[in-house]
Amino acid sequence: MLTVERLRKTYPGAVAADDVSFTLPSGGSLGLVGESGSGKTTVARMLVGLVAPDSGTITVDGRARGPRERGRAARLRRAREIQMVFQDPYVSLDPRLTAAECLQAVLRLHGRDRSHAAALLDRVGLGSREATARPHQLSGGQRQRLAIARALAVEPSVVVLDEAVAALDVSIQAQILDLLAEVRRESGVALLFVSHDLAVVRHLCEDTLVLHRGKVVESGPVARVLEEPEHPYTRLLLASVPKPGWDPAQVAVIRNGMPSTS
Amino acid sequence: MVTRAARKVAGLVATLLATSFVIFGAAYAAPGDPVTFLAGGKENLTPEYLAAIRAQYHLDDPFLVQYLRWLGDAVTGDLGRSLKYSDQVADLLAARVPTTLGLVAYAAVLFVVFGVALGALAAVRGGRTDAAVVAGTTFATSVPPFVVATGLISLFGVQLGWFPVGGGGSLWHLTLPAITLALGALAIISRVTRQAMVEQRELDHVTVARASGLSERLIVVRHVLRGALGPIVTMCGLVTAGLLAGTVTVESAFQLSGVGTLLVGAINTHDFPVTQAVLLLMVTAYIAVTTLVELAQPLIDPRARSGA
Amino acid sequence: MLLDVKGLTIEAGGGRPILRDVALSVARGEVVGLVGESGSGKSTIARAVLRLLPQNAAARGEVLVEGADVLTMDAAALRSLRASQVAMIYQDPRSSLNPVRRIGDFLTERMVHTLGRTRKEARVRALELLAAVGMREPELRMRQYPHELSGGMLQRVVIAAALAAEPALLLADEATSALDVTTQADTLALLRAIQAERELGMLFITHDLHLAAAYCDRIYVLYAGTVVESRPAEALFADPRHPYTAGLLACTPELGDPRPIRPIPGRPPSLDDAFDGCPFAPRCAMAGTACEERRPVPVAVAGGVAACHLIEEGAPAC
Amino acid sequence: MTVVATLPSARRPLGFQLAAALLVLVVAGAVLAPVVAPYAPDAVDFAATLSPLSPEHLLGADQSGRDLLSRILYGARTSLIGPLALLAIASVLGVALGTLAAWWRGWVDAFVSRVTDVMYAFPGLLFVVLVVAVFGNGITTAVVALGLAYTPTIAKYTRAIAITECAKPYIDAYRVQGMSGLRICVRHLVPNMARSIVGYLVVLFGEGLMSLATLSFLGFGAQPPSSDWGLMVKEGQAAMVQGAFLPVLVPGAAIALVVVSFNVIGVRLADRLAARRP
Amino acid sequence: ATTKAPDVAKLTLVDSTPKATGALEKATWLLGEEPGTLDLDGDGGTPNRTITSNVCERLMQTQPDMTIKPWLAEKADQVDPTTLVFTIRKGVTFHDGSPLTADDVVWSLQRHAGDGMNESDEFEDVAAVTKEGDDQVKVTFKKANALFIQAMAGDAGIVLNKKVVERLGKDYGTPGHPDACSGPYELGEWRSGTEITIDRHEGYWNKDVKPLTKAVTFRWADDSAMVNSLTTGAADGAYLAETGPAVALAGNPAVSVAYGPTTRVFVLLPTDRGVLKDPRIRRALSLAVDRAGIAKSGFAGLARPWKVPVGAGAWSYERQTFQSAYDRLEGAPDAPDVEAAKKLVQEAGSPRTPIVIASDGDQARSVIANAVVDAATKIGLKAEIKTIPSSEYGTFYTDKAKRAQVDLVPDDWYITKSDPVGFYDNALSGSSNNWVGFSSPEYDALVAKALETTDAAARAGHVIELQRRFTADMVWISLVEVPSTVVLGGKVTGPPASMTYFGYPWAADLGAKG
Ligand SMILES: Nc1ncnc2c1ncn2[C@@H]1O[C@H](COP(=O)(O)OP(=O)(O)OP(=O)(O)O)[C@@H](O)[C@H]1O
Ligand SMILES: Nc1ncnc2c1ncn2[C@@H]1O[C@H](COP(=O)(O)OP(=O)(O)OP(=O)(O)O)[C@@H](O)[C@H]1O
Ligand SMILES: [Mg+2]
Ligand SMILES: [Mg+2]
Repeated sequence: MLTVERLRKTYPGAVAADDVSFTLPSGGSLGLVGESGSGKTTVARMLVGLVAPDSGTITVDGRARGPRERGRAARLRRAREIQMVFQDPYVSLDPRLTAAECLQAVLRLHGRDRSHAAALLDRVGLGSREATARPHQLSGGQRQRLAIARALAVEPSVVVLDEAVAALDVSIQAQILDLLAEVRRESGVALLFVSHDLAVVRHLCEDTLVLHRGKVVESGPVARVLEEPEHPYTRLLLASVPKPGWDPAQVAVIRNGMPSTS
Repeated sequence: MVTRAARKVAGLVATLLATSFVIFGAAYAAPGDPVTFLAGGKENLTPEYLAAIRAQYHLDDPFLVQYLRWLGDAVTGDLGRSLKYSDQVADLLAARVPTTLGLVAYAAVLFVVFGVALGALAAVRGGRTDAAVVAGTTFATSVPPFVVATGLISLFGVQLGWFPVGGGGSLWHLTLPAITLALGALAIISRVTRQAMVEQRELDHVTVARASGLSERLIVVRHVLRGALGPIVTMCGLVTAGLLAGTVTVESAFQLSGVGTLLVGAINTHDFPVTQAVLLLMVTAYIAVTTLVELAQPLIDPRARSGA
Repeated sequence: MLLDVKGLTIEAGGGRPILRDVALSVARGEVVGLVGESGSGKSTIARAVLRLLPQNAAARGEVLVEGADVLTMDAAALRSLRASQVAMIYQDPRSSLNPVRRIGDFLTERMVHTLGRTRKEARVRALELLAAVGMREPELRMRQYPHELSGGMLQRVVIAAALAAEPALLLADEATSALDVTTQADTLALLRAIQAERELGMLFITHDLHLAAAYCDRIYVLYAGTVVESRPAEALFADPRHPYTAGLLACTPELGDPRPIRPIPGRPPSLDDAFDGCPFAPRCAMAGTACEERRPVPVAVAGGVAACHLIEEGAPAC
Repeated sequence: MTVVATLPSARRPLGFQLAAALLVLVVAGAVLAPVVAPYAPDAVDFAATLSPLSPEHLLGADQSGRDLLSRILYGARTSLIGPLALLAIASVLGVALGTLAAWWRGWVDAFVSRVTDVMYAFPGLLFVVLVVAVFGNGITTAVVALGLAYTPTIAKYTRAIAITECAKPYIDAYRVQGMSGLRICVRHLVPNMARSIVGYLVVLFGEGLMSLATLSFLGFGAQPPSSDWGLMVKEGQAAMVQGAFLPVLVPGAAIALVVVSFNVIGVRLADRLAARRP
Repeated sequence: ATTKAPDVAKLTLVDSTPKATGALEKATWLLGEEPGTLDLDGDGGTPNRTITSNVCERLMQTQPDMTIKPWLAEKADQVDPTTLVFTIRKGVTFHDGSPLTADDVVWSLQRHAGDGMNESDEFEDVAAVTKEGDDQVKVTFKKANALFIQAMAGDAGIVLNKKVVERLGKDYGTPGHPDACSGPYELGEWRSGTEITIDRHEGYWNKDVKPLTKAVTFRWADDSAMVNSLTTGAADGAYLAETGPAVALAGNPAVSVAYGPTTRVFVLLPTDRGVLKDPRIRRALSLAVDRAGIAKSGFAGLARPWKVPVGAGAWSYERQTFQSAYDRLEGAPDAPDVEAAKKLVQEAGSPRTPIVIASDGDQARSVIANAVVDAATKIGLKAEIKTIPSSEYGTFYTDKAKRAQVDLVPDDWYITKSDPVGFYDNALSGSSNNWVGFSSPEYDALVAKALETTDAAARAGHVIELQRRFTADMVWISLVEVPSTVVLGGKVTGPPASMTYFGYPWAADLGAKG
């Protein structure tokens, strides 16, 4: 169970996250949505410790995560709490390592048997041919599968996925979404899914959280939030999604009716 | 913009101080008593002579005080007296700076004009022209200046007699040295120009310009070359600054009496006051030129005007 | 027909042509969608309309704009076509503008150098255009540099520039994909308004099937350089005839419809993958032996055409 | 300063092959000098003074009648080991400093950058000249000083690519996995930069060779009777007055050819690297 | 293609080039490098002397035939073996118009004798220099020195304008400051790094001397630039220290090259540091070294193998006697005698310590150094070369520590005095140039005796004996003799070809061809 309380992060000239709180139950799935610059990535990176929050706490299974851990054991324990899958599969893999080596490196680091690599690859639908391939020999979808396998290798409680399907073709995106749902079902890992695509979040997640300019404007079960949005910003987001009979001019009307937040 | 310039200048001063410290401190890095080092290989070291050196360098003061004195003197133009030439170092420099500056300026004109032209030609024409320019410039950067110098002297000076060999002063005298000095630089500039233009040409906005029906000539001049100007100007500045040091080799090879030959002579005769002064001068000029180039960036690229 | 592409084949080395036998048309006042996954050749089609072909590419077929073949016209005609008949809007507005030149220069340059206007006229016209695309303080914008404007504003500038020459045909290549959903809606509304007002023909390229359906009159679905299906938007959605179109629809999550998605197996083909038969056959659940061996020819289906053996067999041409 | 410009990938690799072949030949010549050289490098034979190309002296002989071919072969040793040593010094220091600066940023970066700036402020060979002025002429001094002089160049280059590399999520991924910074740098960051750095070093090698030869030419580097190529040019100049060009031409051409080869190869490596980057 | 080297045996040596008759507005003369200073007490380098000889005058003056005659001194009287009285010529004026006085002479000689001054060694035997009346200067000696009078024709005899030198202080001799002398030319402009001009002094005191050339501009250039400037007419002449350019110019119709008598010989100066302390090793090296080869390679043929440390230019008397004595000498063959040398080395116990030979990388010295390495290797010794910057080469003569780094120093050596006696004091026990520690009371006595002997034949006998003893022990190892060389452009003629240009106002003889 991941609990985030009053997380805040400012950059010179921008408040990237402000008073962000939420909980993600074990095995649950939470979608983090919002427009570009709303602070989604910042929150995700704070969770895994790549960005130090200005204030606020992050707790996993009752244990608070400090900003920086000293010592190998503490680092590894932290790593087993939350793992991450990055947006662009073309740069998130070490170009020097083959798929198998990539997994073996993680397994070795965490003192697990290297033989798990094959099983993990199989788990994400990669075969022995892909195992010996380096990233540049893999397609985007295959790379993202490998990235997921790498995150799963340490058997984390939570995996954070930052726009993990945004760079992929629709047909591949669907495959990855399927894979994620399956993994969650089978291993009970909790997913924090960051995306700007409401339809994808609607499809994959149970709960959702809408971010606007660093602040949480609305949260709750995904069906409720997307079908009966309370906050005008959520409504704006929804109205902006193209659908049959959609008139983009209407969006401007809704926007003009929105209270300014800044 | 103004604070940016101020910060740059402050950085310049800091770098200058640090380098002058290195130049000054070098005498102390030499094994043995600095006074013997500073006296160089001079014959018959009399006590008076050593005392004079001690006085010139204030060797009896604490190190930092010595440095500040020396720096103060240097700033006011008192660079001491040469050991080889009994003359004032400042006078020696003053007599040689014009040759060196002339040489650098001449070479700079040559490499900027021909370097940019060749680079642009290669980028625009492509194909054979490009291959020829690339091969030519690769070769040009690979022949050491002193070999080029020797070749030019023997061909144009001795065999054909078109150019004077040795002596100095006139533009005519400086031509072969300037060509030698410019050759490597020209290669670098033409490559940078070519590279920058090729990169620019592949940018979307150039395609957009082309798709809007602008003529190719206009696209090359207004968009490709204009966009490539930043790296070209930067490189021209850096290379010009680097030429200052290049004069050491070229002047030696052509027997031009400039700051470079003065430096080589000073090192061979252990004339440390001259060595220090020349180094200080060259480093100062180098830093000044590179800083100027950096300060000129915002004029070329509006993106550099705002932000850090 | 404003734009009529016939049998366009573009080869640039690689295992198969980038485009094979593409037929496509856009009429005046019509918004035509072009959808397909990455690498399917959407941009290549748009660029071919301006004869901006990939390096070392060989093009066959015809690209007729108002009846004139772009692929064979002389340089002067081509420049005039680019200057005044066809305008293009690209995905990333930031990279479409020269970062070291002012917005004003961007707008006036083409008017001065391609349309022969005077500087003054061009300036006046540029201000008008900026106002027309809904930019406040056009005077200020003219003096600003691209990095001083947001992505949405820049896309408006690009649209303004595209309108400068009163073109008849607008090519919008992922014109809004780089924008936020809300900004995208604004920009699309603007484009639609302009298109309707000036009766422009528009080729609207996107990889978002839902967007194409909501925005376009007619849609071409591209797969591996071939048009697999072309139908009116509604028909295509309600009743996709080509298995690829159907697969795309089934695998795209939809907001209002929480049904599980069904992914298409395999991956989109790269240029190195060559096919003897139907390019979609390797990923097609219904593919038969004919699909592997023979290239399907487009057959007429309700409102358009589709290129699939299964249709040939099941429903003979109507 | 060095510019690694990339060339169009459509170039014929003929030049590359020639360059590689030449380098192999030179290295083999240097290694096998005692076996293949027709004479000892210092063997004086006054009967052969300024001999032109001849069967006895394939590349002629210098003022002292020393066989130029033999001197070139033996000279290849100093002329190749010198740059190698200086690059070894410069790359160990430079890569360490550059990586350090890129990884820790903040004040470490500021400090390293300042130091390299000061070193950078000595244009070209001037830093070496200062060191030589203080510690005396000689190939060892020249190599060490040049090594130090090249350090900031490599540090800057390394820092730049390390910053790009560090910005790639795969480095973040290692951190998220709980790997220590040191280990990421040493085991993953540096190896991933190795290709770029080695490509850069290849070009620098040519430059280093040229710098060392220049120092020798100025009298600061290798000292007689070494058959260092730069020194050979210097010594050969006296022969030009007497109308004999071989003593300058032969070592001059040797330097030029080897440097060209390194540049051709370096540029091609840079090309390949550029092509690899998406 | 290599220029064919001339055959030295066929060269005619002349004292002077053909006399000039025409006036010349201006001539350009080349030097090997820029002078560091024109104060010869500070530095007496070749370029410094070549210029200054026209500007500054000495008590005595060397003539083109290498004899000396009184100059600023009207006469020099050897009152007794340890007293010399100079009578100062009247009517001599310095360039600033002030008269030259006995005070200036005394002051000048004392300056030359001062600590650290370049010519101070000439004054080692001098007890005092005093003024005797208005126009007489008396020099008293600690012991008899017949060569002092010769030295007064050199830099040690320069008379300076006391007032001017004292006023200028450290600046005397540097660019932008006037000279302090009385010669036919005065220092014009010195553009540091570029050129030095001397102008004819119209108020020159000696109306018998009428320089034809109004101004002489000195530039400096290395060998190749020198050759090119001379052939293209950019320069009018030069005295050549290197023979390479001479060879290149000898065949060129645009210039004339004249060779004059010299005392200059290339020698090897051994030190007592290592194996060369043993005379057998020195003799062995002398036997094994290839003198003909050195002459050919190092000097492009413009040198001849030479057995003694002084050139034939010093044989200004008893020439035949000197020549036949020279011919009889052994131990320094033209062609190497490796077998004999090997034997000597074995006798000396075949030492393994390597011989370190100094060189500065210039052609002559490096050819010599290489030839020595070659010779040493052939006779079972080890040898290596140590390179020293040219500018530091001179410190071997002054710096013991520097000497301790090497075993052999190749150098060229000349005496400005045209009597071999002037040379052989170098091997006296304790002489500063006797690095190898040669010590022989008989030799020392013989030098003293020769110095006092006025009869030419008798003195020649002493000299020949000194020469025999010197070469028997190879205090220095002689290699080759190189003639003095002057190159003149097509338009000019007149200056001496002999070595006198260090002290004789040669530019006063320079003029246009008739
Ligand atoms: N390293 C940084 N330095 C300064 N500002 C930053 C930094 N990282 C993010 N920001 C700012 O913080 C805000 C939130 O950025 P963040 O990347 O978290 O947004 P996001 O929701 O992930 O956007 P996107 O959908 O574009 O990825 C933005 O205004 C951004 O400019
Ligand atoms: N200049 C070129 N040279 C060679 N091949 C090219 C060139 N431009 C595009 N291609 C290839 O042509 C194919 C079609 O490219 P195109 O850009 O038209 O696809 P797209 O449908 O627009 O894709 P995306 O959705 O990614 O923009 C791709 O496989 C691409 O790699
Ligand atoms: Mg983000
Ligand atoms: Mg595209």
